[in-house]
Amino acid sequence: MSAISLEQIEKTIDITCDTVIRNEKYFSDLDGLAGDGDFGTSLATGFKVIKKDLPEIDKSAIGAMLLKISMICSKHVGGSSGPIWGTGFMRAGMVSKGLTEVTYEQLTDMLGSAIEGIVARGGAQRGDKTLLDALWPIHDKMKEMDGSDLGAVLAAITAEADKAIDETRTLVAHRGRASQVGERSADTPDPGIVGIATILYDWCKHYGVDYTPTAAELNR
Amino acid sequence: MSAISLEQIEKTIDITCDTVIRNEKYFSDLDGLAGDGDFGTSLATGFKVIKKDLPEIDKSAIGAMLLKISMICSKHVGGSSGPIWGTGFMRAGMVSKGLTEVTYEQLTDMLGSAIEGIVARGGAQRGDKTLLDALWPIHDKMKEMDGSDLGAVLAAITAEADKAIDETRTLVAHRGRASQVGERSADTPDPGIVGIATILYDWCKHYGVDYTPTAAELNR
Amino acid sequence: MKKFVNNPENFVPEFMAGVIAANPDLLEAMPEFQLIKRKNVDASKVAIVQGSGSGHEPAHVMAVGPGMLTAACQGPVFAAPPVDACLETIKSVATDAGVLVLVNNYQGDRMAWDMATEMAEAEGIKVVQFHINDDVAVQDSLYTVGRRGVAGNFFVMKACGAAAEAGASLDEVVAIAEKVNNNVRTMGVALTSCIPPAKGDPIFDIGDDEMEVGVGIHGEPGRERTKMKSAAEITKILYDAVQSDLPFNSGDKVALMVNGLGGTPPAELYVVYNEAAKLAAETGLTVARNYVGEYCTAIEMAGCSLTMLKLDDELEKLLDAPAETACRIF
Amino acid sequence: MKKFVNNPENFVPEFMAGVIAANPDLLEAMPEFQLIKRKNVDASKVAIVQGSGSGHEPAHVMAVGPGMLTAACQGPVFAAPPVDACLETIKSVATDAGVLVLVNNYQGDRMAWDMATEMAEAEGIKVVQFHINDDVAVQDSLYTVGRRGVAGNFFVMKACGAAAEAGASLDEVVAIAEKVNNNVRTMGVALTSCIPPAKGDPIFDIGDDEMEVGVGIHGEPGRERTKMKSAAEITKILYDAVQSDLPFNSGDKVALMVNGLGGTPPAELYVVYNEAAKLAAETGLTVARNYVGEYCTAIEMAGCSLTMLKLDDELEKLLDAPAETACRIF
Ligand SMILES: Nc1ncnc2c1ncn2[C@@H]1O[C@H](COP(=O)(O)OP(=O)(O)O)[C@@H](O)[C@H]1O
Ligand SMILES: Nc1ncnc2c1ncn2[C@@H]1O[C@H](COP(=O)(O)OP(=O)(O)O)[C@@H](O)[C@H]1O
Ligand SMILES: [Mg+2]
Ligand SMILES: [Mg+2]
Ligand SMILES: [Mg+2]
Ligand SMILES: [Mg+2]
Repeated sequence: MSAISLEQIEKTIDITCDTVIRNEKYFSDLDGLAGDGDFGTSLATGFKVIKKDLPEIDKSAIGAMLLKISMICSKHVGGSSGPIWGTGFMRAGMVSKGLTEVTYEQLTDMLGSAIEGIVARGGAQRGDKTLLDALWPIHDKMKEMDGSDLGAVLAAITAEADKAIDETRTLVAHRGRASQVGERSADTPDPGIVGIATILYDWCKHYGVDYTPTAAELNR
Repeated sequence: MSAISLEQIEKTIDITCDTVIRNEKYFSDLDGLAGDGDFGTSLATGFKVIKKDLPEIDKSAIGAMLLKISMICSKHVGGSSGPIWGTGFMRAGMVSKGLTEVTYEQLTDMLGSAIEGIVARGGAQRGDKTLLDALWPIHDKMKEMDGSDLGAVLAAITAEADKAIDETRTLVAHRGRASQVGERSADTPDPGIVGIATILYDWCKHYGVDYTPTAAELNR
Repeated sequence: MKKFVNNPENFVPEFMAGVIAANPDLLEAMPEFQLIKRKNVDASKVAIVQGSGSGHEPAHVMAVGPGMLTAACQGPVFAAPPVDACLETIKSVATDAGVLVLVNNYQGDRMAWDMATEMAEAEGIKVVQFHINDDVAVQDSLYTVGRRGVAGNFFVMKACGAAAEAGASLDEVVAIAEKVNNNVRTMGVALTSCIPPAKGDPIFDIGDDEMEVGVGIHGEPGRERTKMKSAAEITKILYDAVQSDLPFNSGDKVALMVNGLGGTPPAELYVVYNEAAKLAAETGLTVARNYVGEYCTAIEMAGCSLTMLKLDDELEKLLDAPAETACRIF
Repeated sequence: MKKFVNNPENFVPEFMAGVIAANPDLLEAMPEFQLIKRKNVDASKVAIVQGSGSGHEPAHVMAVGPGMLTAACQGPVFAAPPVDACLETIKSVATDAGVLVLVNNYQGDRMAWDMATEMAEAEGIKVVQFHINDDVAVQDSLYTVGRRGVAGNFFVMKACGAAAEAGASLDEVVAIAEKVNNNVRTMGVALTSCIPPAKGDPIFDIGDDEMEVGVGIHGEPGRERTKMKSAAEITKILYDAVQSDLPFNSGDKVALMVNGLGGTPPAELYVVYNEAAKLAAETGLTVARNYVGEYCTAIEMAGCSLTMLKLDDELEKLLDAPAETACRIF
């Protein structure tokens, strides 16, 4: 089982930037169904800066790079997404402080720590219909697997995010702006979960991992 | 040729009240086409009070009665109609001061004086598309006739008012609120002229004078 | 029609009752004449009155108070008040120093105030009528009653109110009114129509991508109906019309007002102000005082007007003087 | 979408530039953080800051000035500002006496200010965060972040601003915030939706004869969607919800506010005030201070909210104190 290098992570972040930027309007439209329609714009604003700055920023270590990305989120991302994604990157960066490559276990811990940070920041619980409802099962699945086949891991966690879209669709949102529309948020997908799933599905495509999505939001 | 008594004038004013009150909405709708839609309401507000007060008010002379009616207009009629109708009744009242009956010539002078007052008050000229464009030809017609047959006079002046509706229809209003819409007032009838014509046509009906109107506004 | 209204017939008396309820120490009412006046009128000072159709709030009754109007009456929405209301307004505050009647230039208002002024004079009251006509949208013409009075009215009321409060004579206050009116110009634009409560539907139709440039405060059309444009372009149209009319020239000191017509929120008015301030700077004007908010509305019409007043030291001082009305923030 | 807007992306920076252009002596900007602060901050006094989504003008940057906020930052329309903007807002006015952060209770705002507050503390700044949650529309629940902060925010800012100006300590100012927040209640109603400039179409659909009772200032639904009612009936719904919640009882002295949500004109707000004042009298309340106008809007939404604050002598004096902000009449 090979380590994951800073370059791989950088490349994957760069792909993520493209995904977020390309889906700006779609993500905002999704947020408009029950939230306030700013999710796509908020996130894209930040990832445009990340995309632009990525070649230049401190890459002495994975942690340094992720902390810098966290700071970009703090500076450029409004709405709930700023603190959530900023906290996530910060916590992942703290786990990978000083490292230029990480093991699969460390990668899993980075996600675990990001999740912990987001929970501490926003107080979301299971079923509150937030992106954590995708991240939790992803983390569980990563812990379950041994990481010997990263492609298999990617396919498996993409499937978890994909499932989360439909499993939370009928729930009422309890966090963020969408929580303020009460029942109206039922029967709309959570844009944060769709965002995570879309990013992972794009990773699959990029890395040549076969995956056939089930949720309508990934089959467009 | 018989004189016209205070009672006849009182009765005719009472009929006029009914006409104005019944047409409140219609007159306002007409005013809404190019003006501000208040003509019917403004006038009806005043004539409701006139109708109510008429049995009680000072009827020592025609002039006294008309001055009282003028005062009701001043108190209860807003918009341009307050000053216009108030001035008209006041000037007619001044000509008939102290009289309990008037000759046809005096009646004609009462209208002439009312017209003069309205012109002095509002500065309207021929073709400005105001109710004066009905009152002027009515006054001319009254001077032309000798008044021996009041029914014939009524039919003749109703015809003048009727004609005035169509003759001014395509003009652009130059007075009152309708003047502020410029070209938009062309191709709408002037509500003041329609008001005068409607009142006279109702007099015809009430006094059994045969008259077949031509303007669409009288044929509803 | 979606409005906070009970019986539309009572809309005007009810909002006036609200103004009185909110200002019991400052104002009193004579409801039978739809009239609001200052408490404790000082007989030694010139009284300033106004009255016109409703729907332009804060004009007119919400502008009554120390340093502004002494009294005002309201007609029905968009219709001049009855003559008696005008007369009573003059009489209710007639002072030894005299009464100045400020009339926005509309036919109905002029006729009502002409009659009221004549009657008041007949009763021995010293009274002068003055016509405000700051709207540049429609050029004056032989056939109309002339330019309309719109948001520039605020500056006339404010300057005259301050002068009267300072003890100026009737002639002096009239001279101030003349000076302000000669130096103030306004043009407005509407994005939507408004709905007079008694009418229940819009005054005019306007497309989803259209605006009415030069609109009047009763929805009267102005210069042209055009396609919707950007804030910068719209502001330039208003600014150029206003600036070129007086004209306002490089080196002039001005007061600059962006007035909301009722349905446009504060942020948009500041977007327009931002553009207007840039244009004023380009012309070389010095904006010594500015005003952004609702001063003369057309019920809930979305839109705004831009007003400029050329200032000299006297006017600047008068605008600077304190005043107190129903419109306040704190 | 018919609005005074250039590029929707620049809507917020442009209206803020307008606020600065209109208040060059009072305010200064740090545009890179969408931040406006008072000039000449007094280091010996507690600084009070706020920052939230745009679209609620005059909240927040238009409430900066002596006696109110010391600084404020704006997020995009209806979205919390980025964490850095919040942090910079604290840092830009951090005084020896400390900084009070007033946060309207929304998840996004809370998270951003939590992070900013932690970072500021890490830099050695004395800072306290306080949550305003006056909206009675949606009952508190285990599953939400709690009641929303709406127009009651004005009273917290005003009272805290006056206390800070008078030299109160951070603890004392926080105590004032608590007292106001504990005694203030609000409920709103929307007649129409609003259109965020970047979105370009309405936030929600609402029928021509419907209203949303208990609406939030971002168009969030509240208690129920009902048929349109008369001004008296609507006011009673708002009043009863507010009055019964605290509750406000006979003999209480209150401040009463009718706040326009952006698209409702002044006259209608006074019609509502008139009804509210009658209801307050029926309950036996004494309205010691009143407020009618726009204090916390939802862009150009037609609608209003009713706020009541129970007063004691201390609060009444603080509300009475002078203040100066971008929002003014004269
Ligand atoms: N407290 C929270 N914890 C975790 N994720 C959250 C929380 N609140 C919202 N989210 C996620 O953020 C997304 C919305 O982001 P965004 O639109 O930027 O924020 P806002 O809800 O403030 O408008 C939601 O779809 C949800 O997945
Ligand atoms: N200056 C004037 N002289 C004579 N009649 C006029 C004048 N101005 C308006 N009118 C008449 O009054 C009618 C409108 O009355 P009304 O609606 O009460 O006034 P306003 O135009 O002020 O709304 C017009 O149809 C016209 O016939
Ligand atoms: Mg959102
Ligand atoms: Mg009319
Ligand atoms: Mg009228
Ligand atoms: Mg948001």
